[in-house]
Amino acid sequence: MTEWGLALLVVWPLLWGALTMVVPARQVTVAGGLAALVTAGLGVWAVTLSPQFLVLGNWSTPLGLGWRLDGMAQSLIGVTAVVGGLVSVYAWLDKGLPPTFWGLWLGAWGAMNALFLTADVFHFYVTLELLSVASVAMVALTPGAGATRAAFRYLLVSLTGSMLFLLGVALLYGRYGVLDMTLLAAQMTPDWPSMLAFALMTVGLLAKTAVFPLHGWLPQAHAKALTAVSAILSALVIKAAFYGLMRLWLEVFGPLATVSASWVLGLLASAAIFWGGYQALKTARLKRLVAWSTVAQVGMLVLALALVVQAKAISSVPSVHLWQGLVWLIAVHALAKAAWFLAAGTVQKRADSDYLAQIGFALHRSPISVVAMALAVISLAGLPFTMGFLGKWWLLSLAWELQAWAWLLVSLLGSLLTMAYGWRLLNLSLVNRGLPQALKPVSVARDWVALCLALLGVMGGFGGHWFWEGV
Amino acid sequence: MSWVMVGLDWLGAGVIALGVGFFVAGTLGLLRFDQSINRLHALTKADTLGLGLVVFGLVLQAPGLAVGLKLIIVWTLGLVSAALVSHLIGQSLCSQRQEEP
Amino acid sequence: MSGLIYSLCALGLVMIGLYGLARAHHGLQQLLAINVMSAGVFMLLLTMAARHPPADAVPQALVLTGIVVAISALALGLALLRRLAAEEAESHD
Amino acid sequence: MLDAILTLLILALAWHCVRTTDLFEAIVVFIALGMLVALAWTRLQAPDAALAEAAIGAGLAGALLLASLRQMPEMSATRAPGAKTTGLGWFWWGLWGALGLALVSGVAAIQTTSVSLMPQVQAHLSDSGVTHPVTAVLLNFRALDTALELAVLLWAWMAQKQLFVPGRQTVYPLQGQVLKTAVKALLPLMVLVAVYLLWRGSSAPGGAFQSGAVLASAWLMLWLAQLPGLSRKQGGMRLGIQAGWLGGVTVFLLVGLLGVFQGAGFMGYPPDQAGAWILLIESAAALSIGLLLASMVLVSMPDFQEGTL
Repeated sequence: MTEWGLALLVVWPLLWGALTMVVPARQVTVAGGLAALVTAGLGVWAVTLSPQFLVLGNWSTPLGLGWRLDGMAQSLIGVTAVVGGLVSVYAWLDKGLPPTFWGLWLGAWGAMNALFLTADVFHFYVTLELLSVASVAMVALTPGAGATRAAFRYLLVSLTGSMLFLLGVALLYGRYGVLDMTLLAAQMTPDWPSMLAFALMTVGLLAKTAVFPLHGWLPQAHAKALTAVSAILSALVIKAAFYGLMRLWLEVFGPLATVSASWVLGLLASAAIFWGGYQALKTARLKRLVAWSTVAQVGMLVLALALVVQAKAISSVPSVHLWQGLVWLIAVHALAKAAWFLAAGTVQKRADSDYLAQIGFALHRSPISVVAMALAVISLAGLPFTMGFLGKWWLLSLAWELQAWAWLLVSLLGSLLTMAYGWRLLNLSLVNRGLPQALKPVSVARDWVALCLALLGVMGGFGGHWFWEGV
Repeated sequence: MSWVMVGLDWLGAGVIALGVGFFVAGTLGLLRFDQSINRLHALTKADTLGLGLVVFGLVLQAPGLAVGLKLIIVWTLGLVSAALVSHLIGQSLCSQRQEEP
Repeated sequence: MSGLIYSLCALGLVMIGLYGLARAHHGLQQLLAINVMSAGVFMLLLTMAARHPPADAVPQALVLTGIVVAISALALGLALLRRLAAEEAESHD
Repeated sequence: MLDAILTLLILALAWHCVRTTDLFEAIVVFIALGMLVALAWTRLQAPDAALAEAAIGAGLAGALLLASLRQMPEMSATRAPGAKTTGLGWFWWGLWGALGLALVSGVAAIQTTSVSLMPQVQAHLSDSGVTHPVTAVLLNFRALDTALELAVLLWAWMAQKQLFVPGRQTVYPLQGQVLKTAVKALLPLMVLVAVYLLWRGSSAPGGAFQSGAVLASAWLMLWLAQLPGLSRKQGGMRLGIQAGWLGGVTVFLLVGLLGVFQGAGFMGYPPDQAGAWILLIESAAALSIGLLLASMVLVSMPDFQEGTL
């Protein structure tokens, strides 16, 4: 039963995604949408299973491909299911989406589920490539040369990252003769080839996660994409690469991830937080602002990873809730960013403009979306009674325990920056209403989807007790 | 190994060397000529002969009939594809020429 | 000994690819550079396979997979470039 | 000696390929590079990879690149004269050199390490349904790798269909019967070779990839000679082509699910049926790979119109 479910988690979206190529264009939305909802259901179901390890085809691990359903993988599958399901609803309501979207999105979803499950470094590369191909194609769904250029740049960065990752895989295979993550972790010794592989694979994934200074492709690609696509890319696809970083730093290369190595991550993260925040404060366009915010928030995730690595390396610190905290932050960002992008896209559609100077009136007329954006911002900034607050609290207390004052300061400043650029947007809706203008008709249901995501991001805070105490 | 075999081996080696010489000449032509038509000429003539000689030399050294026959099939296919490709290139050159003046 | 030569060759291809990627000015050059790099990475995997006879089948299978992935990505990149060229031609008209 | 010459040639060609500012020249050099790399791989006892690289990495990639080049604007590949140099040149060169040195020392350190999965592969080869180890790894031990890689190919094609812009250029039609006659004569032979490669894959170098590449070139020749082979105007042909695109992934994944049903695990086969299932999957995969690769090259042709596929 379990094996059926896990297999379907990957096979179902891929098969339906492939079939959308032959389904007549009028029925693609129905077929794709239903398939997406079933995938979401499967993902939520996977969270309830007990953790397990299974090897495909009944082989044993060094030879066969291992699938591992542990807490980390389950959480990511669950987050993807919830956010992906709601974004699919939004996409269903969006009549302007080209039918190809559904095939590409289902393919990306299947690839992500396989990526979260796999315990094999080469298979991770294959799933990452499938995900990149589908994501790049989704960016290119937007008509116009700008989006095509952004998609091409995304492809180049993505391919280079994959090649560096694969180079690391080759070194690992040459050194240890296995590709399974758990076996690699068991044998890992801090020698030169391993360190080199560690560095190469990290850089490859940093580029795909868009961590400063390898973030240049993200604002273009995420801002130019269609709204549902922006939400998928920012909320989920980035997290898949970050999940790879987590696996590498916390598991595969455990003995190599020292305190000094974590400093490198911390510095990059700080630069990302400030640079992303600064650009979000400066930009004149709506979706660009949200996209730059992703750069900053990815910085926050990497900072958290750096702290966790430190905590693991210094064994004297009581290291409870380490990966749980990271997963919690991922969930916070996925929910809030999807809500923010969907709400922003709805407003942009109503105003028929992406410039902040021209959307005041549309914001005024979209109260639900404004509430969604406001909730997303306060959750991202970590204000009390939200899911983000618990995440921020965990992060700050971890930094406090480690006496990492610099990182503590950076994460506090990051929250301030988040509120500052969030305020830019909310201020527009409260004060500067702009002149009345003709608005495009957009279904209110789309505002509600964004609000649902944002509310989940806030209400998740009340589930905190169960999460933090239960695991 | 009988002296016939040794003789055939040496003969084969000589023929292969001759074939390689033709290949070198053809390549030189490819590099030195300036017009596509001329280059094509050098390639098709010299390389076809070169390939034939190399294959012939290998057939002389072949350990059995099956290998020899396979080599001859390779040569035939090589001939056909070379003729076809050079014909196509020639045609496209011709149509370019008609276009230009 | 020959193994070492080919490892060096593989690394050389990777480095040349990286260099080409950095100095390329045209999308096509960038794609070519990435493909040179990927040929190097694949060759490295194959040298790892050929260290001891019989040649290890696992890296060889990985390379076959990698080749198909690489051509898919190349084809996608070229399609994007063609689309870009058409869109730019349209906006100039 | 031969290895050293080959290595130097490969590196020189690669260098020229990324250095030259003439895009056409770069592509031609890239194709030659692919051929030499394939040669080097046969020296590394990897005939499967070498075959695939020669057919796909050099042949079909070359066709794609050359066909696409004709639709690019005449953009200069050189640095614009006014472009400023950042002054960080030495920094990047230093970084590049350091990375190169690091890689060389890292690889030299594991040059003689004797770790390998080959003993494992050989121990389980008899249960895999085939006798060629590479095919056993691809289609049995690491089957999901291969299935997802077919998915990458399919999704890349999905994207290209979406991105398709009809060709604007007219290309002079080929005159005369030479091509048609030759294609008619060669086609059965190519199909035979494809089938042979597929069949051979279970016991010797060969298999779905190489077979698919041959099929792709057969389809392309059909199209070039304007023989009725890929025309979508007939309904049956259209369905067949669509089924061919999807066939590789769907058959593979469905057989994988069947494995759960039979108790052999997801993406597994009962040992006594493995050979038959693998042959089925490989046939579907070869058709899929052939059709997808051929379609990718076709849409990149400068005179390609949507209706003709």
